[in-house]
Formats: sequence, C-alpha cells, structure tokens
Amino acid sequence: MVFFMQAGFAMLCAGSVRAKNAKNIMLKNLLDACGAAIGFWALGWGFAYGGQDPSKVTFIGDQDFFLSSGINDHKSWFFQFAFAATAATIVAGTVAERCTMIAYLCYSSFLTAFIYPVVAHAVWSQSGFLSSFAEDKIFDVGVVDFAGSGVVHLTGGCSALVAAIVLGPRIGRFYDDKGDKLQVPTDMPGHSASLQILGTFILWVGWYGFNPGSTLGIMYSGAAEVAALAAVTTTIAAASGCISALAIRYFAGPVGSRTYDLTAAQNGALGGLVAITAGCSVVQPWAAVPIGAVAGAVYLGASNLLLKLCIDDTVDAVPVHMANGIWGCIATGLFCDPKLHAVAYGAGVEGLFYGGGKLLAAEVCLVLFVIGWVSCLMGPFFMLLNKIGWFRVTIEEEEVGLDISKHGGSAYVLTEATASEKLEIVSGSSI
Amino acid sequence: MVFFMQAGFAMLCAGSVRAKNAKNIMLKNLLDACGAAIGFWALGWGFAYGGQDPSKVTFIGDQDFFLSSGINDHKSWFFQFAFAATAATIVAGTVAERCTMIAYLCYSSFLTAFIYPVVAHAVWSQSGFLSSFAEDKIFDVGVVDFAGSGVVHLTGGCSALVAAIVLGPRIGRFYDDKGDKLQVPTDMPGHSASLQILGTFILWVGWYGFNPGSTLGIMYSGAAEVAALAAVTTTIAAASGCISALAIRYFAGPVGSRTYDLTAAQNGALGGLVAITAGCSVVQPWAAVPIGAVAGAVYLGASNLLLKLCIDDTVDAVPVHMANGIWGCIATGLFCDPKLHAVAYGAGVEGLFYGGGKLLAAEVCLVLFVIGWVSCLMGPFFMLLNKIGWFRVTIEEEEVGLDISKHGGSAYVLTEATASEKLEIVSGSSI
Amino acid sequence: TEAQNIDCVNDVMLAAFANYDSSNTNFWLMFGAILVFFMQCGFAMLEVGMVNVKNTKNILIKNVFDASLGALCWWFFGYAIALSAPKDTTNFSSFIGEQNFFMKDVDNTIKSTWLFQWAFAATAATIVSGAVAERVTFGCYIVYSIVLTSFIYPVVVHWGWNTYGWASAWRENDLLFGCGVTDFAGSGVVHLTGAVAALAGAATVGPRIGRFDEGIKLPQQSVVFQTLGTLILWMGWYGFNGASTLALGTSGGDLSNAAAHTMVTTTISAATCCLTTVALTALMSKDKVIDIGAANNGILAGLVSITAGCSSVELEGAFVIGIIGSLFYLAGVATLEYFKIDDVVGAVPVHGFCGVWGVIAPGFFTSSDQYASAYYSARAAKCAGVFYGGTGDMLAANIVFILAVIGWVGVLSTILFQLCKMTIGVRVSLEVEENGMDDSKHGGKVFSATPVPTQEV
Repeated sequence: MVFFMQAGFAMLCAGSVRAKNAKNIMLKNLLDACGAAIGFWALGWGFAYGGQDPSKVTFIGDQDFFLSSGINDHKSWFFQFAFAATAATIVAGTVAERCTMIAYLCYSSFLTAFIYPVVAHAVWSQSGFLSSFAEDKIFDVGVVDFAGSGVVHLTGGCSALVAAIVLGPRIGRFYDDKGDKLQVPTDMPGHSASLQILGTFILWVGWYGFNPGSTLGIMYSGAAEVAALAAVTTTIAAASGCISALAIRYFAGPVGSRTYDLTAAQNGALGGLVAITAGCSVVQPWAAVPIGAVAGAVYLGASNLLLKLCIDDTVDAVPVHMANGIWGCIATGLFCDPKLHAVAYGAGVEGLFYGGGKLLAAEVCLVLFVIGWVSCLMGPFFMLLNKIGWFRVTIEEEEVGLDISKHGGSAYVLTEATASEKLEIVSGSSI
Repeated sequence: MVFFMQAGFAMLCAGSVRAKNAKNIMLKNLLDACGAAIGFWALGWGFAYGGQDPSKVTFIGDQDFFLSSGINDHKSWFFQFAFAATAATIVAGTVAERCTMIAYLCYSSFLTAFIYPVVAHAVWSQSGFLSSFAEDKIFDVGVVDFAGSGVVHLTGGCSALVAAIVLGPRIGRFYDDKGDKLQVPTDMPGHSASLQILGTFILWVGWYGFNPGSTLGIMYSGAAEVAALAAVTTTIAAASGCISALAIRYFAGPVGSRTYDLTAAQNGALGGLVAITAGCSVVQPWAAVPIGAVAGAVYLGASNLLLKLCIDDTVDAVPVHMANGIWGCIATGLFCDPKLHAVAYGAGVEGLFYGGGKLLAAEVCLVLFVIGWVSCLMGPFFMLLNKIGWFRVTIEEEEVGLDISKHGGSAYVLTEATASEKLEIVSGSSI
Repeated sequence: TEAQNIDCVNDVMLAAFANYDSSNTNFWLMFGAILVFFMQCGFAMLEVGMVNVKNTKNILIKNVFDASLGALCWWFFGYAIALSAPKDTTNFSSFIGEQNFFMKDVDNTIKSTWLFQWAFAATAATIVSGAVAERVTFGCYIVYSIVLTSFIYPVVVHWGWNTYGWASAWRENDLLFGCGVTDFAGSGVVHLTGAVAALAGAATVGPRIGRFDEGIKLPQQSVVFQTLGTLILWMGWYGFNGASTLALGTSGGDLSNAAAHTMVTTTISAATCCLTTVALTALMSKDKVIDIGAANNGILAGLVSITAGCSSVELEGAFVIGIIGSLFYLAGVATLEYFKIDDVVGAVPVHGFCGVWGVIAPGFFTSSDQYASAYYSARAAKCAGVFYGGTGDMLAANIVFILAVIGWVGVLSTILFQLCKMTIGVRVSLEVEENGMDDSKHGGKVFSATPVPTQEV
C-alpha cells in the first residue's frame, strides 16, 4: 500500500513539471524505487534495525546486512523499504527540471543506504537514543513519531531544502536574462493538473497504508483499534488541511480576483497528511482538525517564505514535507492524549495540552536532531557534487528540456509528424 | 489487487500506442476483463479446476461449469479470474493498432475459456500432470511455478508472439511504401510517457497481489512468512531488472549520445517482475538480484531479436512476458532453495545450484509444454482468422487510425469548444 | 450477549453479528474503506476525462472537496444521523439518529465503521458533481455537498441500514413487510440518492450552451482518463460490495464465503452489462460504431445494478441483472435526451435508473440459500425473490423504499437547488461558461502554454 505512493509521487511530479521534462522526472521516480530497494536491502536495513537490543543505546545498527539473518524480518523489511523509498522520492520533486541523473543516483542511494537508516534507528529501533521502545528513554518518555512525520518526511524534506539551496533556482525563475532580480517570480506551471490530482489521490490512499499500516509493526492486543483511530485522524487532518489552505489562499487574494486554487487545495491536503503522521495514533479525532488546519497555513507560509528567499522548489516539497514534518512532531507534543498513548505505546505520556511538557521537549529534540544530522551530511555532500560539476545540467540542456537532451525525445507524441501543421492544438497540451 | 493490474495494462498500452489508436486499445482492455469474466465463469474454471483429485492425473477438468458446485470455490475463482484476464491482456498490447475488434473478441474468449485453463490445470490443479500438488509428481518433484511465470505470462506471451507473426508488422514499420525493407526500422513511439509510467507503477503494485497473494490459495501454517518472502524477492528482482536494463541500454549506445531510456527502465522492471513470479517463494533474497539482472538483459536481447526478425510487437509484450516467462521458470530450477521449498511446498526440492537437477528438468518440461500447446492451437486459430479476413483492419483504416474509423472520433479533444466548428475531429462519446 | 456489553447503542450493524472478532472486522472494514475511498480517484479521473479541457481544474477541485468537506460533515453530523440510535431506543421505527454528534462517546472499536461509511458518503456526493459539471457555481456546489453529506444522505442511510431504521432489514422485529429492504451495499441508499440529487441539480441548472443544438457535439477531453477512472471504480467496487459484509467471520458463520460470493456476482454483472451495452449501441448506431463511452458506462451500470443484490442473488441471476441493467441504462439516456436534461457524465442513467433496477432486482432473484448466508436464515424462505419461491414481501418492501428515497431526496434537493437559485445563483455567467472556469475561477488554464518541441521522427 505504501509502495503505491511511488505511483502517486510519480504522477504528482509529472503533472507539476513542464512537459519538456516529464520523462526525466518519471525516470527518476522509477529509479528511486529501484535504488531504494537495492540500497536498503544491502546496507540500509542493517544500519537501521540490525542487532536491536532494548537495554543498549547505539547510534547505528551493525548486523543483518543483505537480510542475512533469515526469514523472520521479511515482513517488516518490505514495509520499511517503502518508507525509505518515500524519503528519497521527496527530494526528486524539489530538484526537478535541472538536476543531473548521476547526481540523482548518488544522493538517492546515499540517502536510503545511510542517512535515512540512522534516523530510523534513532527513533524506531529498540536501541535508538530517541526511541520509545528502548528501556532507557529520552526524558523518560521517548519520542512519539508513529509513522514518520520526522523520520520520513522531515528527513526527505530537509534533504530537499539543502539540495534546492545548493542547486539554485531554475533559469528565469527569480532572475531575468541579465541576472537582475525579478519583481515577481515567474510562474512555471506544471503541464497537467489532471496528473497532479491523480497523484494526490493515490498518495492519500497510500497514506492509509502509511499511518494505520504502521500498527502492524507493533504487535499487541488492540492494534486493530489503534489502526482504526489512525485512519480516522488521518482522514480528518487531510480534509481540514485541504479546506484551510484553500480558504486562506482564497481570502488572501485581492478582492475581485479571488480564485479557488487547485494547487493550494491539494498541497494543503498533503500537508495535513504529513502533519498527522507523527501523532495519528495518539491524538483524539477533534485534535486532527487544528492539526490539519494549521498544516494548511504552515504550508502556505513556508511556500511564501521560500519565494522570498529565492529558493526554487518545483513541486513545493519543502513546505509540504519539511515544514509540516516539523509541525507534525510539535503537534504531537501538544495534543498527545495519555489514554491513547497508553493504548498505542503502553505508557500514558501526556502532551502539553494534557499537562505534560516532557513529550514536547523530546519531539523538539527529534526535530533538531534530524535537521542537524541531515544538513550536516547532505550539505557537504551536495556541495561536493556541485564542485565537481555533476550536480546541474548545462544551460542549453535545461532550456531545451531534459527529455530531448537526455532521453531521446519528448514524452508526448500527440500529432502525426506530417499533420502537425494542420492541427491547431496548443502544443503544450497533453492528456 | 491483481484485478487492478487491468488498469495498469490499460494505461501502459494506451501510453505506448500512437494517439490515433488510444480509444481502440482502451476498449480492448475493457472488453478483456469482461470477456474473461464471462468465459472463465462459463467454461474456464471448469476446465481448469473442475473435479480435482490428487490421485488421478487428468488433462482437463470436466466439472463445475458455471460455478455450479456451490459457494466454496468463489474465493479462488475471483483470484483465478484475475489471472486469466491478465493472460488475455498481454496479447492486446502486441497486436495493437492493427487488429480488428472481432478477432480480438474471438481469441480472448478462446484463450480464457480453453487454452489458459488447460495450462492452469496441468500446473496448479491437484490432478495436473505437471503439478506439485498431485500425488504422482513429474520426476518426483513437480513443477514450481508459484504465481505463474509459465502459466500466465508464458501462455500470454507465446500467444502474442504467434499473433504478431501471423498478423505482420504495422504499415511502415519495417518496409517502405514500395515494399522494400528499411535499413533501420521506423520508430513508432507511444503518445504519452506519463501514462506508460503510471501503468508500470500500477502493475508493480498489482504484482504484490500476484505474487504474495498467491500464498492465499494454499492454506498451511507459515503462509504469512512465505508471502513476506515473496514480497521481498519481488521487490528486489524488479529493482535489479530496471537498473540492469537501463545500464545495458545506456552503455550499448554510441559514446557521446548515450541516453537514459525510460522505456528500457520500465520494461526492465516488468521483466524482472515476470522472471521472479515463478520462484518468488522459493529463492533467497540474494538470488533475486541475478534473476532480475539477467531478466533485464533477456528483455533487451529478445527485443532486438524481434526487430531483426521483423516481428512487430507494439508494446514489447513478447520480450517482457514470453522471454522472461521462460527465464523465470528456468531460474527457479537453478536457484530453488530446498529449505524455502520445504516451507512453501512441503517437500524440500533442490535447484541446480543447490545440487539437484530434477527440478530444472521439470521446469524445462513446463516451458516446452506451454510453448507447444499454445502455438499448436493458437497458430492454426490465428491463421484461420487471417484466411477469412477477420484478423487485420484495412490499410486505410490503419493509416487514419482506428479511433476515427471504428470508434467515432479521436480520443483527445484538446481544443476549446469555441473553436468547435473549426475542428476536423469529431468528439466521440455518446454522452 | 457480548455485543451489548460494548457500550453499543451506537454499534449499529455490527450488533447483528454477536461475538464478532473485532480485529478481523476492523481490518476488513478498513481494507474496504480504502478501496471505496480509491473510488474517489476513479470518479475524479472519469469526470475529468469527460468534461471539456477548459473546465479540468474546476471538476478536479470538486472531487478533492467531496472527500474533504465530506469527511468533516460526516464527522460532525452525518455519522450521528445515519448510524446512531434515536433517543428513545424503544422506538423501533425511527427516522433519524440522535446521538454521538461529533463522534462523542464513540469507542475506538467503531471507528473503522465510521471510515467505511464516510467513503460511501463521499461517493454519494461525487455523483452529483459529474452531472452538473461545467456550469454550476462553486458556491452552490459547496452548499449542496454540505447539505447532502450532513443531512439528506445520512437520513436515507438511517432508514435503510440502521438497526432502528424503519425500512432496515437488520431490525429485530416490526420489519417492513416482514422482511425489510434488501439493499446490501447501497443501490438505493447510495446511488439512487446521489442520482436523484443529481437529477434535481441538472434540471435546475439547465443544459450547457449548445448541448441540445443540432449538429454540435460538445468535446470530451480524454477517454484515456475516463477508462482509467472506470477501471479504478470497478476495483473500488469490490470494496463497496465485498466489504459490505462488514466482517469476515462471526460465531454465526463464516462471512468470508458471503464476501467471495459477492465479488463474483459483482464481476459477472459488470462484465455482462458492458458487453450488452456495447452490442446494443453498436446495433442502434448508423455506422456500427463500437463506442467506448458505452463500454465504460455499461460497466458502471452493471455495477450499480448488482449492488443491492450482490450478496443474495445467484450467479445466473447476476447475469440476467447485468443484461437488464443495460436496458435500464439505455432507457435512462433516451429519457434524459427527450426531456433535454443535460447530464455531463451520464450519472442519472447509471446511478439513478440502474439504482432503481438494482433495488428491484433482488426482489426477483434472491435465493433463500444466499439470503440465509448474507442475512438471516430464519426468514430466508419468506424473503426470497419471487423467482425463487419467495412471497413477494421483500419485493414490496424494496419498492416502498425506492419511492421513499425518491420522494425524500427529490423534494429536499429540489428545494435546496431552487433556494440556491434564488439567493447565491446556481449557474455561472455566460462569459465564464464560454471561456471555461479554469481561467476565470482557478487562476489559469490547466495546461501551460509552453510549447513542447515536436520530436524529430
């Protein structure tokens, strides 16, 4: 189910880029899944979950590379692989339309084989220093990140941010030909809203694997009830995220030219989904409404902030995944209900609004750890790639589009070559 | 889940044909599912699984037509129906853009009502002469074809090959106007890469129903572990198939104009999936890497071979399904681990690399039986259709595209309505 | 019994299955809910494929909103009205649920039911958006979705499925005609409700410009998307029908067999109806066009037709239901054409006409064996279909239910749309319609004008 999200990401990204780069971005999505499978099988799983021991805190796993320990882990491996692939895919959308294939291969294997596993180890392994499953928990409570707002989305989103900063904006996005800053950033709309929505719906469906599915990793009585709760909170958060982003965008527009913005609606829904991911099993359904509503606002705010800072994020992955990943972790610290925590984690820790501040502190630690770890490693890594010239395609390639320069032709062939003059079809259109 | 693969095939085929035939191919995919449901209900299930008896070897089932024996079979029927529909759909892609609708209806019902059931009976029924579930097994081991590399994909792929040979290539593919052979075959690219990738991802997702789902047909303790193993091997084989096909295609290109070919990547992934289908429950995860890698090479080799032989396969179904169906069966004979075979089949048969050659021999028998059976029946059948002129559309229809000649208009109407008078294209649908 | 211990005045249908295994049940319902939710994606693709390219964004945002607004409405009011008990629980002929607003005091064990039923509610709302596409105002759209999912639809659910509802087959006593309505997965409850609202909307809003002018066919964007949508819907329907058993196993019997039977009947009806519709339209058209629109809508018509009876008819019954469903669909198309009501995606013929047929069909084709395995064995002989030796009581109950649904939804939604027309307006201005709503309302056309370099062949 979570794997199906790969299809969702592929469609979302394909719809959001310009037609001249459609093939390129889809190939990247396909390679993502493949690279993640190999990398996570060979090294990642071992780093993340090898040699778990609740009584000992370790920074990284050191056993079970190549799934050598046998058949019992296979269920969880498959599930975790889908998570790792998700973290890697998030980056693809941000750097779309200007990143080389070789850089893409390098960082996606680096991310799934090393960066992501260390984070997963810290939070989800029994030996992790932030884990709720260890004996010696941080602040005595351990971090609650049920399905990975921090582990998956923040990691992916933070890598994406670093990559976008190092890589620079697309040609003509913020600066004109002479290098002067534009008054208003050029809009570079994607080529197919239908594909974007298809992607959004597929992602939403996949999220039901992501959130309720995460109960399956934990075996205890009542898992089914926790899964049902997770499914409900997930639904409500997505819905309120969608509505809040749309409404804010609508009322923020100048009177008279207010529009219902489709992109805001879909990214608001995704933002709500990301934000509820950490706390989906420990907050009450009513709490999902403020979490989702704030997520819509956080998305719009972060998106505007990026524009101000001239950081170019093709599919708005940083606002959706990073900003809402942070908000999701913090929201869990605020809204965690001790009764539900007792069912899901067996401890009964309170969020700030229920009278306890320890969980919030632990969640902040998680956020800082992930941001620090990812940016300290990915920053130099991307800068190195940039230095040796592997990171960005040449100016000519970028202008003509990567499909023609790299992939032997455009993604769409709608007209017969001979009849192309006769047709008055707008040539940018596609299905 | 397996049924969802119908949507995947539809998208893949639609993206791979030229725009002028999009409606036609979609309609064929729809009719496939419908024809398969009726044919398999009326006759197919009875031929395949009617009157099973482990102590008796029969060539064909003879009971339970129209599902007359009652409710207990319904679960398996539904699952098997999805398999039968898959086998029929494989052919649709190969003969796309030039086959008549009537021929299509004829062979798809013939295939699902008779050809496929006999193969399924031989391998999966308790009375089949190749079956692992019979008392008297071939070479004492029985064939291992867990989810149908041979039964489903080889059957479909082999029919597709026969059909492509009888039908001949599309106009202008290998020969010019005067009938002289072209130096280089004309490329006839599909009209939408986005749809192709969408189809590939949906198929990949569906495969998790295909392979791990196949454990559900067999009830024993440990089914969950077998399913988990199948999911892991499936993932790894698809990933390595994709990467190997992409890399081979890249390095095979002339230096300087090497491209990352999206079609190679996606068909490589599908090839890897087909190849692992037979052995997904009995090989170790590491073995999935060579199986997938070879599958990528097999796909490219077979695809080039078809070009050499001037056989025109629109969506490369023969290389993907037939060539890799064969490789999948053989690979199982090589890599089958006796420990895993004991868990999945309860017998502990060794593959060649674990010291036993009997399984390989049985697998070769399976391959030969399927190829022989399918080509002996389908060959005359297609030739008969061809003789009476029902098989191929007329030259004019082919050149103008089947959507206009047969389905009342083109698939796409992308111009604005205000321009509707100017349009030479008529909109298609009734409502 | 055990079931009554679980604080379960609100535990509606599950109460029918004492001692159910909650873990399996939850899994099964969530699995079903996700499949049904995926139908939202199917509807979005279907509708986007059928509208003009200039209204792409508009139809897409409506589909996203059906799910989103629907979730909040269903949480606030819908669930309570549909599935909770009335205040007076001795009143066994209730009209509306009166507890658990905002899901207060709802145990976690019921949450999977909420999810499953939400996915259904979103489906009912989506049906309307396809019929009135390309011309309705966004404000009117928001108003009717809220009212439909908060009030109109939940009341119908309460009647048909709640253990206290007056027409429900899940009641313990005082059943309508001794049987209650046999509408297993909602031909009447979901599809007919959506379609009646759609009809009221389409009639009030009026046809698109040029729809009924001679010689003009309004353009449709992409059959590829339409077919993708249809196949997704078909898959989702396995959740819609199959998971409506609501549980896999109970102490009373193994419901997984009933679920499997349901999926087989669903398959056969859809396939039959598709082939029949294609054949009939090809025979009726002048130049024998094999029409993919007919194939797509034929599948949907077959699916709607079998939805009520999917668990209780035999396979040959499903075959006949599919054939007749195709006739109902074609009759619906002709009727709308005659009255010049413009239904962009054919929602009224598919969901309305076939919805009516779907509810009637089990009255004829239900066999007592299947009724016993999906409903109650005690009244199986009495409540079988008239072709299988039943008394006809169930047929009568089903017909009464159809009339009640048409009356309730028809009156309320007509009032609603007329009120909208008088206040906020139901229809966009002429210029907006001509230019398309993407440009005027949603910040730009859907496809960017950047030219794609044509490929050298």
